[in-house]
Amino acid sequence: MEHDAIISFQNVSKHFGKVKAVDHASFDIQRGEFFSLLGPSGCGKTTLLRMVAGFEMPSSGEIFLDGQPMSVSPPNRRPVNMVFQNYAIFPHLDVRGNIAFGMRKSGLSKGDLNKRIDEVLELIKLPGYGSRGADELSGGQRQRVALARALIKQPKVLLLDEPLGALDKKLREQMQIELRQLQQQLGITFLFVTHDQEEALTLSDRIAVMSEGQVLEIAAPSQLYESPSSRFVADFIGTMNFFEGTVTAITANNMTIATQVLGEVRTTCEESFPLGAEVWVAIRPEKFRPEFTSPARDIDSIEGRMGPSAYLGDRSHFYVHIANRDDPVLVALQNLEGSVHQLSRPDQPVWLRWSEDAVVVLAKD
Amino acid sequence: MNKDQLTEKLATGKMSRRQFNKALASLGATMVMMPMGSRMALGASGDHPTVFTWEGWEIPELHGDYIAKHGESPNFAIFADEEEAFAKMRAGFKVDITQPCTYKIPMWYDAGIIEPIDTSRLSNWSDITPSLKTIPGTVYGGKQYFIPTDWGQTSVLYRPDLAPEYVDNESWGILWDPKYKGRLSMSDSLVDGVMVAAIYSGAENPFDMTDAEMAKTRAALKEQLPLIRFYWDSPTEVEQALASGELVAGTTWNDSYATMKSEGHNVAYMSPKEGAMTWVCGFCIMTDHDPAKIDKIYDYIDAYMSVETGVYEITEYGYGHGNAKAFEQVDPEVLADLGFTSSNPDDMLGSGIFQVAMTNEAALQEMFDEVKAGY
Amino acid sequence: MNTNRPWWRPDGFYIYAVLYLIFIYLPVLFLPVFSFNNSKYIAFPLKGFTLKWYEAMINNPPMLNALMNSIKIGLIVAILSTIFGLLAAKAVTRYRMPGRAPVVGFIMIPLVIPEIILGISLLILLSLADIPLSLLTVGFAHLLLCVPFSMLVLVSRMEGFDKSMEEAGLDLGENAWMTFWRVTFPIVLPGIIASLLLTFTISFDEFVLAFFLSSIEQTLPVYIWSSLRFPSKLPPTLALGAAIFMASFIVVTFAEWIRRRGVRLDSTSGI
Amino acid sequence: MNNAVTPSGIRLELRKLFLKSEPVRGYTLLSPTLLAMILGLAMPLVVLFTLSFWLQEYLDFIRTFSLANYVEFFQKPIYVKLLLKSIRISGMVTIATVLLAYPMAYFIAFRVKSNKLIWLILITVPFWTSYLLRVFAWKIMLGYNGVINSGLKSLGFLTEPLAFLLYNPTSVVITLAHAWAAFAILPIYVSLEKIDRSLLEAGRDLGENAWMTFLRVTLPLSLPGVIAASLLVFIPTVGDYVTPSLVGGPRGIMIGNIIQSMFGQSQNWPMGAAISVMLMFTVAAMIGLFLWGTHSYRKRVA
Repeated sequence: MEHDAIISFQNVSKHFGKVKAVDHASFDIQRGEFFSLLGPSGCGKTTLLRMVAGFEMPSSGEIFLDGQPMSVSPPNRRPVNMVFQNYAIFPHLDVRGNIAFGMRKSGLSKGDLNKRIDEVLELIKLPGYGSRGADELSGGQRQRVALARALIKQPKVLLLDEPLGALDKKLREQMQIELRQLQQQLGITFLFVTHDQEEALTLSDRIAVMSEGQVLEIAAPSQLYESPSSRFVADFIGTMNFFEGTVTAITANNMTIATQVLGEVRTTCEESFPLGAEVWVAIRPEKFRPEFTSPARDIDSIEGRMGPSAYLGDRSHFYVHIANRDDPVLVALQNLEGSVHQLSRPDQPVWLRWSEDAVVVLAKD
Repeated sequence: MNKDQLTEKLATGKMSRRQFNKALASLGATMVMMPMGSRMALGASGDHPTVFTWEGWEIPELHGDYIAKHGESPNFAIFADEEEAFAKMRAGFKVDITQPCTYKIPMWYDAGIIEPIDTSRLSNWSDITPSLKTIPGTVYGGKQYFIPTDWGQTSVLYRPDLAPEYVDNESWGILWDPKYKGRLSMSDSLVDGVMVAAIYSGAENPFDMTDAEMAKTRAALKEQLPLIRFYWDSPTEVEQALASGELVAGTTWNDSYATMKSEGHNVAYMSPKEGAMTWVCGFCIMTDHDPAKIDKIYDYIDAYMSVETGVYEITEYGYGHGNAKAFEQVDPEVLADLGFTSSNPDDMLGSGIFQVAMTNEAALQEMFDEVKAGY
Repeated sequence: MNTNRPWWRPDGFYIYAVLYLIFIYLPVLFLPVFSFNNSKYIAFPLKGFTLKWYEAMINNPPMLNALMNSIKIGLIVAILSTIFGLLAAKAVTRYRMPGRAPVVGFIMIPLVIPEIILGISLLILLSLADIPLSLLTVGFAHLLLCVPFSMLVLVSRMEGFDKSMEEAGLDLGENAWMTFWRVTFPIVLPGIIASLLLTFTISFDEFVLAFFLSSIEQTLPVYIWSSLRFPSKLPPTLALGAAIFMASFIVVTFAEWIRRRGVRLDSTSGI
Repeated sequence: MNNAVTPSGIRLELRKLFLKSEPVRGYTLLSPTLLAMILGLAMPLVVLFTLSFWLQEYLDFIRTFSLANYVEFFQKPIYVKLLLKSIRISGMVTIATVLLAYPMAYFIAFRVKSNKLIWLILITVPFWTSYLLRVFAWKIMLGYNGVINSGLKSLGFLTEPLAFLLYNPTSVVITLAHAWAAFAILPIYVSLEKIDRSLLEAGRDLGENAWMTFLRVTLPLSLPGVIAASLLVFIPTVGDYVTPSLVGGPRGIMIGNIIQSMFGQSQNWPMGAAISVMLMFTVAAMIGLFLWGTHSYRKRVA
């Protein structure tokens, strides 16, 4: 256990009958972190969160919260609070009643409590909404009330279970910013569950990617994106073009991989692969630079033909057909100068170039 | 906190949970205590015997001597009919005294739930009408198992205005008269219902029928079924329907006649040419009575046998009483109004068909149920 | 939905509701009518006004005693069976439990078992255990009968009421009991009230079990059933029924009056 | 090091177990109910089943295993016929009661705004008068010189009272549908009440008319209540014997009357028990079928 870990999972597993919802999870979350659990639905991220909250108990292993083992603590005795996916606003109480719910034993006088509630209402930008009933609130407002209700308890960790899932895109983006600001302002550890990789990248200090009950990788967003450690992670975070290859040469700083599609690919070598290892060569769509004239050197580039394209506003996606490969390669380009039309002529020959450090090499298993 | 405050606080929502819990707890405590409180208020204490009887036969006027001697009434448990009472006792309900009718005594004797009664301990025994003391099935090995105290008749109560042709031709047959289809009723029981059909169909001894007589009775019941408006469970039903004109005729006990007459309804009570039925009810002492209460048990039965009780029962309920002297105390005119044709109970008793135990009640009931189900 | 429709232009539902009320009230309203009728027999034409049945009712301690017994048993049974039903409903709707279906089926058995058998077998059981019959034994039998009713009503309420509400209560620092009291209870309150009303009604009107399991203390249905033997006892009983009816009506009206004077008590709780 | 054997250690372990295991928590909650039920029900069930395999001879039981009662049940047409008749009548009662109750429950749930409790009590108050008195009240309504007949007569529609109003299966259905009204309204109301109003509005927003919203949103969501109501009405009425004997007329007997007479007049408890067992199984099977049917309906709609 690291010194400043607020939450420490130690060999935590959870079985529902024969299904392993969480399989031997061991990792720490640091104090003050915005930490996300990311994965497709059913990967065990919500179960992990609910175990922190105390709604589920680990089948084996132990969760430490601020150094204390949690296996004998019911949910109400844990210094954490949760924002539920559907907000779970109490229908029989108004906004003020909802926010005050957890403060029964706070020892605050009525006046002080009201002042606190007003402050929190201010914080979530709903001043004057105190006497609204639960059924008089919009989705975004409910979300804020759920947040306020948890935050007023000043938890050591705030748990958020896909809190933005039910909001429309615009509101979601706004709430993302607010959430991030709130977290920095209050300095509370946030443990955030989402299946939306973009959301996780935007918000988090660190992300744990989960699949089928296992934690695959824990890293900062940029590292996760730029140099994922497995094909699953690379595929799940953003989009990725994969090419099969074999390691043919290794020097101190460089590795050469022979691929059928891209030819010889050189890359800076971070991880060590043995000579002759079967690997995946992965390149992000935006790392390709399309050129319409044949480059001087044929290394780090490949010739193809323009396929269909998609205009996405800020950027465009192009599908480029390459010899020896059934699926087209995806190339993303910022629409900097509106030069899209020139590129999007079908069947036009195109050369895709990449730099050495854009290449990610992943083990093939 | 008094009640008004409670409501006020509840209504305005000003009551705290703690207060509410406290109020709830005290309410709960009060309610748990309430059954005990009311029992004490009733005054029935543990050293009195428990009498298992019909509703209406437990009133203080019917056991005045007991109250005079012991200051209060014994305990009463009430049944609506003897079958349910028997089932309840078979399942383990323990009482000291019961008040069944004669036709049940043999079965209860066979079941071993009643014990012989020492008549020498009953001061009023000598006043009991002699013919009631020897009803078949109530005496075993020379020992009295049954003290007869109440009797009456089962016959047809009818509306002479609606069925004038029966006024001088009183017969059970009115219950089979197709003219009155849908306006007739019979008791939903064996002894006051099926036995009527047995008498009507000419069974020699309705209470002990041969197979052929059973078949004839069944045929009579089937014939009657479409004519019947309903089989009654309580005299109230049949009297209501006779009063409203819904029924023209139905079997009843003689007290129904007295009640309806006194209410000014135009009804007549038959003395059918085939013979009316006479029922006799009275007391049994149960084998699992509390031995410590035996004196009071005899005191109670003796009190019920008294002349005073008899007069009250005759004049107020219109039933006969076992104590012959009681009849002497009642004005013959009053007796006539009540439907007693003679002031000598033996005269009336002699003219009727005594209800005694039916052989094979189970088969009779099965037959009755089948007829009602349409077979 | 059209909430602001004036009362003089009722819509279909309103008309239906009124007709339905007439359907359930009309027969019952004849009880008061005949309780003032000067005749032992309940039949038209009416014979004139009298209060003697009410007098007879008041001077009939066994009947009033039976009434009190029935009210007591009814209240206790309603509260207990609702508590039991609530616990059971929460257990079966909230927890993954092996053997859930057979357990629920078992609790529902009193609904299917004929009352006379339940009565007789319970009596056999009690006499084996040497427990004397009393109002308590009647209450116990009524409890058995009422719990399934209560549970059915409450399960249908608990199903679909979001489990995360209760989790939120726990999460915000309340223990299980306080969470129940502050979250579950207000949300299922309509179900609780329905259950209380139903179980009280069942117990108050139950005859067969009460007959077999009562001793010297009777409940009202047993009293009424056995007193049908005497037609003269029907009108006072009718007066009692009418009095109960009118008293409940007055209590309800009074309660509503109190409520209207008070502040909006529970505008959002659904009741 | 192993502190699991000390008292506090044991407490800790128990507590861990309690928190960890949902079955443990569930059964803890269930335990009071289950305990009462086992105390009060296990014995009756054992009695019932044992009795049904015995035979009666006058006042004694023949305590050897026998299937004779069950054979008799199927051999004599009366039992099966009455069972079917009881199911038919209480099926009609259930349908009538639930159909009549639904709009009323809907009205209280969605149209009544501020005094729902009053409405609920208003609906139960008539049923706090004794059942027997209500039956008499129906006799006043339907009887020979009853309200309907007198009314029609005084209006000149009739010269002779209508006799068919009372003492037949229809009057049994009417009386029972009245008697069990509250038992249908309350559960339906309860399940309608919990429906999120925004769902209904969502239905409307999607361009559905009121009727389609009802069929596709409200009805499926209130189905648990409808199911509860149907069971609450159907099950107790199948075995009822008081109402049929009071308003059903001479042919009004149902299976409950036979059971009753087996335990009373006929003094044949074993046969009564066997009939009861058959009744219980039939009802249980019908409930199973019903629940299965509604379950698949719910699945199809959901």
